[in-house]
Amino acid sequence: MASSTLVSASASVEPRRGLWRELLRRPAFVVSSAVALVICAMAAAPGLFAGWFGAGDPRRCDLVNSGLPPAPGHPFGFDVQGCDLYANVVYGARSSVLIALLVTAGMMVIAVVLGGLAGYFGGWADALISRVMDVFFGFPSLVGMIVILQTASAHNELTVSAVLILFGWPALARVMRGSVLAVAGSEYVAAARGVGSGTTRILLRHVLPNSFGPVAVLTGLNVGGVIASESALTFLGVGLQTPAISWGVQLNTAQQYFLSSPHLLIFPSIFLTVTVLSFVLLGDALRDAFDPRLR
Amino acid sequence: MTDTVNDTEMVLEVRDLVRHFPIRAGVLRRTVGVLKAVDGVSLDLRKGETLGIVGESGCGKSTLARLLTAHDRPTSGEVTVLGRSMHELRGGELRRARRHVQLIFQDPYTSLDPRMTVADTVREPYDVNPDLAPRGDRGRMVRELLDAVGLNPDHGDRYPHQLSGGQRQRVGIARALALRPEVLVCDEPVSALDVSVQAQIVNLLERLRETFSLAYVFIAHDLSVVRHLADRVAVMYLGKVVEIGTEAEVYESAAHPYTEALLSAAPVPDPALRGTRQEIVLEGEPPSPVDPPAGCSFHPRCRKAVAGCSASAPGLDPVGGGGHLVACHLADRS
Amino acid sequence: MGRYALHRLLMAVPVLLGTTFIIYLAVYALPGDPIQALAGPNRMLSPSVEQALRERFHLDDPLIVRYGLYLQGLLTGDLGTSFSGRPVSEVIGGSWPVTFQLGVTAWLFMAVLGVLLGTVAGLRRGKAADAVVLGGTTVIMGVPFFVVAYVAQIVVGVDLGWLPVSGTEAGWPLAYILPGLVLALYSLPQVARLTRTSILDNLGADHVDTATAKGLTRRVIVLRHILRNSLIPVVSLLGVSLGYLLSGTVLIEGIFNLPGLGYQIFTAIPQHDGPVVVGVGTLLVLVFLLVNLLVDLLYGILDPRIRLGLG
Amino acid sequence: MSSLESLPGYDGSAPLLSVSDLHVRFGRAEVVNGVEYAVDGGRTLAVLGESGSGKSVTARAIMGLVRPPRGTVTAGSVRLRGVDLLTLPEEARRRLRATTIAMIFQDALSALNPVLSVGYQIAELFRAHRGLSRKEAGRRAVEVLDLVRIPAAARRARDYPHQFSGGMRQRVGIGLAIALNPQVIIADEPTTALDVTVQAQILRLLGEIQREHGTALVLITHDMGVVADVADEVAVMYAGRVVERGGAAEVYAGPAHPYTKALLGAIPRPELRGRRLAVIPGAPPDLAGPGGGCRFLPRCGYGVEACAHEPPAIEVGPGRLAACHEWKRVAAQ
Amino acid sequence: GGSGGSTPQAEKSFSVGVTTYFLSHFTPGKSVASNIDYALFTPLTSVDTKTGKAVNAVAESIESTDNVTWTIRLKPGWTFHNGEAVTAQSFADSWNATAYGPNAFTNNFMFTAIKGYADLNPAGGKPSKKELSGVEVVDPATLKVTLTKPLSLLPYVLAQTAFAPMPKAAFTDLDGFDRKPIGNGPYKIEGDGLAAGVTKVVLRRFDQYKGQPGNAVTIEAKSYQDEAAAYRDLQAGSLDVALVTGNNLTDAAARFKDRLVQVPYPAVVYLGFPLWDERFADIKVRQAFAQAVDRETIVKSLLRGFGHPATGLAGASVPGGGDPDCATCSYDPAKAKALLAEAGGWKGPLKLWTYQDPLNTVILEAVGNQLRANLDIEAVTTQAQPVDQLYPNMTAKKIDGPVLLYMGAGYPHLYALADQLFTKGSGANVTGYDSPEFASLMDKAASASQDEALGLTKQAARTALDGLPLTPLFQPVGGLAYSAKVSEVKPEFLGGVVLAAVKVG
Ligand SMILES: Nc1ncnc2c1ncn2[C@@H]1O[C@H](COP(=O)(O)OP(=O)(O)OP(=O)(O)O)[C@@H](O)[C@H]1O
Ligand SMILES: Nc1ncnc2c1ncn2[C@@H]1O[C@H](COP(=O)(O)OP(=O)(O)OP(=O)(O)O)[C@@H](O)[C@H]1O
Ligand SMILES: [Mg+2]
Ligand SMILES: [Mg+2]
Ligand code: NI
Repeated sequence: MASSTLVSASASVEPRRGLWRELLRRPAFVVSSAVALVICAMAAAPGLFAGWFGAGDPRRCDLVNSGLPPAPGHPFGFDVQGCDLYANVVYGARSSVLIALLVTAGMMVIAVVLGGLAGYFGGWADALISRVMDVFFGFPSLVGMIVILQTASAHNELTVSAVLILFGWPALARVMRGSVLAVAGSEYVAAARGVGSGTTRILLRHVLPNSFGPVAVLTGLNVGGVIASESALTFLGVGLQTPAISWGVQLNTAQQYFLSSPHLLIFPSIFLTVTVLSFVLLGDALRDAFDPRLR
Repeated sequence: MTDTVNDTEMVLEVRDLVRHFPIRAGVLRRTVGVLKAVDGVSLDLRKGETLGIVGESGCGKSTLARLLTAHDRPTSGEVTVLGRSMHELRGGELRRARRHVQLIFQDPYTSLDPRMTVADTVREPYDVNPDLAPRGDRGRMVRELLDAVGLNPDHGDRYPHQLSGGQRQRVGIARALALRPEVLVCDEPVSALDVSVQAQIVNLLERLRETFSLAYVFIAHDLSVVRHLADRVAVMYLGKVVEIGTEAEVYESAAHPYTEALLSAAPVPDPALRGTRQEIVLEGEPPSPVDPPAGCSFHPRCRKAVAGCSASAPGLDPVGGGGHLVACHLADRS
Repeated sequence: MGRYALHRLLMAVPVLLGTTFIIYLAVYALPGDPIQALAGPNRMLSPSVEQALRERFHLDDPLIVRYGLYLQGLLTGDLGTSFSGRPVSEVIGGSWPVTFQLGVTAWLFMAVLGVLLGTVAGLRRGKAADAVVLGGTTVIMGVPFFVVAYVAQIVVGVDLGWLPVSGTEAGWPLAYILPGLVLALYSLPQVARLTRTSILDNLGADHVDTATAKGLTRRVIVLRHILRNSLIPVVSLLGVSLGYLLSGTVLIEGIFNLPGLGYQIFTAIPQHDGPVVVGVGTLLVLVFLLVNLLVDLLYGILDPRIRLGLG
Repeated sequence: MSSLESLPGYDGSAPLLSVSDLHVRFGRAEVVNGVEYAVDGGRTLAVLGESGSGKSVTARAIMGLVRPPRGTVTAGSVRLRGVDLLTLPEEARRRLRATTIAMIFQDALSALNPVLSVGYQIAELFRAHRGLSRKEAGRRAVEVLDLVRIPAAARRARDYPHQFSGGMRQRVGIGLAIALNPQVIIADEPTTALDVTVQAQILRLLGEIQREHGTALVLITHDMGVVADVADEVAVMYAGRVVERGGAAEVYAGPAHPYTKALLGAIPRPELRGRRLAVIPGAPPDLAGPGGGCRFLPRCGYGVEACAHEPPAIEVGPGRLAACHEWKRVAAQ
Repeated sequence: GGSGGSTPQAEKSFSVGVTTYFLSHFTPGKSVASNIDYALFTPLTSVDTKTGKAVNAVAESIESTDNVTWTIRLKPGWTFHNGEAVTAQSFADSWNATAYGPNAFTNNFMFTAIKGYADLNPAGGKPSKKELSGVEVVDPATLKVTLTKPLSLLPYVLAQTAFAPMPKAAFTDLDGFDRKPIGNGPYKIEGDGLAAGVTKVVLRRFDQYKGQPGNAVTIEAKSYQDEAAAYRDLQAGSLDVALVTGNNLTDAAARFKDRLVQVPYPAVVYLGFPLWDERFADIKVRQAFAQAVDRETIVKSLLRGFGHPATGLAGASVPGGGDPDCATCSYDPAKAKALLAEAGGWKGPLKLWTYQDPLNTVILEAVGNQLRANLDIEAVTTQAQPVDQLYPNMTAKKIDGPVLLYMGAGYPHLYALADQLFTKGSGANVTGYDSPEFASLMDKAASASQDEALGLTKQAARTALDGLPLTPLFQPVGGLAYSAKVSEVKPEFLGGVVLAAVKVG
């Protein structure tokens, strides 16, 4: 009955391209993934990058240089401990990126599972999950994080990630639930059921791929927030602590020395911003590439 | 299990099928009313036969289609497919029984998974019913199916958005055919398509009927399409069948005032006949299925209605000889 | 609608009770010694005082007993006594006006700025303004907001001297502009982006074409037919964002020296001051639930398709 | 009646609406490729053609709804009594919308703003074009709803679109179009979403309005039955062009373009029962592909060498045009 | 700048920033000896900011022959802000209230030296008595105090606000008094005092004050969550006096120039060794650690000069401090390395501890870096714990590495620091140091005359430092910065500005 004005009746159809070729065709993807790759490489093997300007060891410090601005051989200057800031920022990628990835992955898994269950099965599962989400939404998450991290015996990447996941998943799960709800009611899911597909198959083959887009984009956007939160936790005294090297710790220390040594704030911030931007763009590009309609 | 079915056997029997949707409201989500989407429908369908179902929007056609294909459970009544009562089945049994009745959806745009290629979509029935086709044969069988519905093998690699509406509808049909069903329930399969494509699909359905000796339940509100395909036609109004009979009985000697109005309102594609038609324009809006009028539910809009029409609901009784049944007090039951 | 509201309020009761218990449990589970926390780093307590304090606050009783006593007090309207000796009701009474004003200010900023930026970006899709909004919001998301807070204090407050740096003395709105703005930045990117997407969706909607075909002026079309419809999803985000916002007060009130609920709870945690943490925490959850109830009711008004209580 | 007379190019004797050589482009696709049609007061022109042939885009281009980035009108003219709408300043054009030329959209539910009451949406017209007060406009809106036979109009004016049935929504849509008594109404598939009994109601209503006000009606549809029922003239579109034009009766009786012929053959008729319907083989052309030549050629049974050149509109009878080199052969069979 | 906005132009007034901690309780028994407390209360004695000596305030005379039994005579004519006379009973009432265990006044521990304390604070059960037997009101102007053992420094002890008097009115509503006290100091509280949600307290000059009267008529004490916040308000001009700490000192030095008063704190930042840990059992190891830290550079580079590298337990501002008492406080990396090698080298990781505090963590990291570099210990980690975890952990001997801590002197005497840090059983003796030699020297000092006591205390401190349970790192220095509106900004002993002395205009 309803007929769309967007009927595509095009006769010639471009051949089905490989996902990879498809991705490489997008400048946004190429640039953002290249940057993300460099950052991940930096996180994986900081030693390769840290030595570019001569001072490669982030822990070779001379207190005499404490907080000094950029100097030859030290393009970013020195941190408060008199260590080479460039090497520290490079090494800082490790914890920050690790946390960002862990949290992103963890949040996504929980959100996809719980949001998916709530959206697909509805009923009491939905009621229960939704109430739990309510509590997490309403409860000041920073307070919760502080309490939990104070209880935790160690403050390392794992505990910090775990806490960020614990308080971060509801936002994603809510989005997931919404899009699963839409997909679950769609006719192609009914059709799949009609040919005898079981619940598992429907969830994995139809519901998940079709409801994942909004979550992917949101996740990309979240990466920045995660690194920022890591730093906020440090600021509140429950995150990673010196001598752990992370951008969050660096920003927190820098903030106290902002008046006398602004470069301490500026350089990690630049790295952070570039990382965030690249992940946001990557999320968008991946969503588009995985959607055959947008190819 | 289908081996024993012979040509005249019933493939589908529907008895007093009722589907009420509860309307909930208030703090306790109490049921404050029911929406009688399907309200006591009985039908049967023989092998190779096509039953057309017509009726205006909202009269319960899609709900009926969903009940027939076990996409929904009836409030009461039963649907029997090849002698087995569908709503008593559960789990794996239900899934296997479902094979025999397949649904073709109205909207070819929303009934295909946008992220699956045509071949994957058509192949899915085999993947979930591995006993139907050995793994190695599936590719071939998919190609055959695509061929049967008039798609090139290279269409198999396409995604739905790369297909025209008619092509998509063919994919939907191929998917439904994959399980070799006895009955195809077509819920307005051509309403979203334009005439030239509609003709292609109608022809395809006809051809498939011949090759696979399928039985169709063909739902539409385009009377001419139904007439073209159907052996028998049921007219629905507000959740009930008000008239049922062979194509000729219904179209040539309609006995229900609603059927008459419906037939007269259908435009005839011939300017020469303009003005010659006795058009009965129904006044007023279709009543709500939540609160249907008392007695004959059509009486408020019926130009023939008499006092008795609002008092009692007419039964679906024969007019003339044979299987021509009408639910109207005023029908000539000679 | 009234019945619906009542229903939602009733449902909030178990959520709130659950919240009090969870917080109570969490505070109970905090490692470290509350008495030591009370004494501070350089101060000593005599054993007798320690003992007296433990008795007074039932610190040696098992969790269930303490929670039971707390609930018992709650029934008689007693929120308990903070470790500092002040009744929790007084602590809350003194701090909520601050948080309320801060929250309202931040919420206004978030809503107005977010919607404004999102609208501009949406209407100028693909143009420079769009890129600036998208890029800017991304950067904001990545920069920890205590950093923004300090920079804002130093630049706007100290160097430019436009606004008070901290404290509540200047009163509303002056004292709350800077912290409110910084707090708003937390959720602003989401609001702006959602608005933008929503505007884009509506720009292409058929009813906008109808409005154009009706010969309405661009201004009327944008305001009445695009913006109004686009705001519907944004409104529910604004409700949810309140949660983040209240959470953010924990940081912002500390930095801007605002003696609000967030600050109270923040200082109460290291003190193991259970009654304060539970009282304030539960209050924040309650506020969140209430505001979201309001938002949902508003949603029903904005979008007539959603009829609450029937759906 | 309004300001049309005062606009440049006004010519009282020119057809009420005439479209000539209209070209519209969406990205690489030349979606409308030289459409020509005209209609005069009191007449009904039915625009026929399969899905995607450019019927709606043409209509939207006439209303000025095709604008970058969502497509561009690259050439042609749309004249109302000689006034070219496409070269008119936007403000002047806006004033003509709804007052002189109005449109009814296909999908009434999505064409109405879901969050505003229908009364408000109609009243807006009076406020924007007649400068009436909110209250007075509201009163007039109720009158309009009454006119399109909405029962209990005063009460229903406060309702929202989703609270109406499909037929009533479409009537509201018609109300929007006729509220200011325009001289031309373009109805884009106003009944496709409705079932036959409601369709009959709507068409009857449109007919009445047209008779009363002498309005020119452009009725876009692909329902051959509807065309046969109401149209004075028809224009058959294929792939962005009008391939055949003429009086409805003549075209139906003797189609001169193979596409029209095929279309008429595809209609299920009682006498065709049990037989295969005539189908048009193949798929519609890719509008983004290279042009040149007759676009129907790949699906046409009458193809000759000449078809490699785009056929001009050939006068095939009084007031009848067909864009086919082989029209004689087509008409003869 | 200036904050006089709310008070009439004519009135001399200024505003001062304090941390919220200063505005938590005003009852003497719970007070924290802040400058606000000193503005509200005047105890029997006070410490002369120039000489560091205890001088009489409300007391006319404080005398003792044996340093055990003391006779204190009061000056006549002193009254509380409500007009009630300050008598011996006012002191006795206040002291009894604080010493009474069930009241749970935090300053209770300061009264252990007074006879009868044990009766008011039994190990279990309810106390049998409510009054200290060692405090006798002889007549309204005479108080007799008996101690459990000799303490010649009692006048210093009595200078703390914990020993300030309380009027009769206080005892009808102790809670109300805690928020809006009726003191006997140069300033009285105006308005509601510490009402809920207040962020400032207004002090008004008490015109019947018998001591040195304050200069400003009103003082606004604004509370801040930390000194940095107060400093920003000072920069912005909405505050007249604020304490400046940490990294802001550098900025303050440049910005306020001569309007920044440097304040040496009577405190020491030290690295304590876990004597229970066998890796630190060898004194050579501790000596190696002590000499591997470059105190000069830490102070000069990290602290930007705001501190004094430690040469002994206390700095020059504390009576008895400032001498090079600490043999191992000099930086000598070569010797350190040699000492460690002698002791058998270091095996495994090294963990350094401190409590959560931004400055502490930075300093600890610097110390860690130096230990790593100078002692070739590869795996050096640091951990900052909240106070309420760190101290119990230390008591439970669960800390497995040196701890960076801060210790302030309760009253202006080296004795206070030495006593707190090294006496067995003291709450602040976290290293587990226990030396009979030290104890006997301290006992001698306590019973000797004030002049002799100084020398004996020094000797005791040197003994303790030779044993090296901890090594002092530096004496912190803070700053008082002030607007051009005020002058005569002077620090009192604990570092806060002497409010009464500040001159407006
Ligand atoms: N899941 C449901 N819950 C509540 N009501 C429903 C549901 N599905 C259908 N209905 C209602 O049942 C009635 C019959 O709907 P149905 O879709 O079967 O009509 P239809 O004849 O297929 O109409 P159309 O021609 O418009 O497709 C309608 O009033 C519809 O609103
Ligand atoms: N906004 C758009 N962007 C891109 N292409 C468009 C757009 N709108 C229409 N088209 C294309 O223009 C062509 C003509 O579309 P149009 O809507 O005019 O067809 P139609 O004849 O009205 O079809 P229908 O009968 O389905 O309404 C189609 O190929 C369609 O895909
Ligand atoms: Mg239907
Ligand atoms: Mg169209
Ligand atoms: Ni409910």
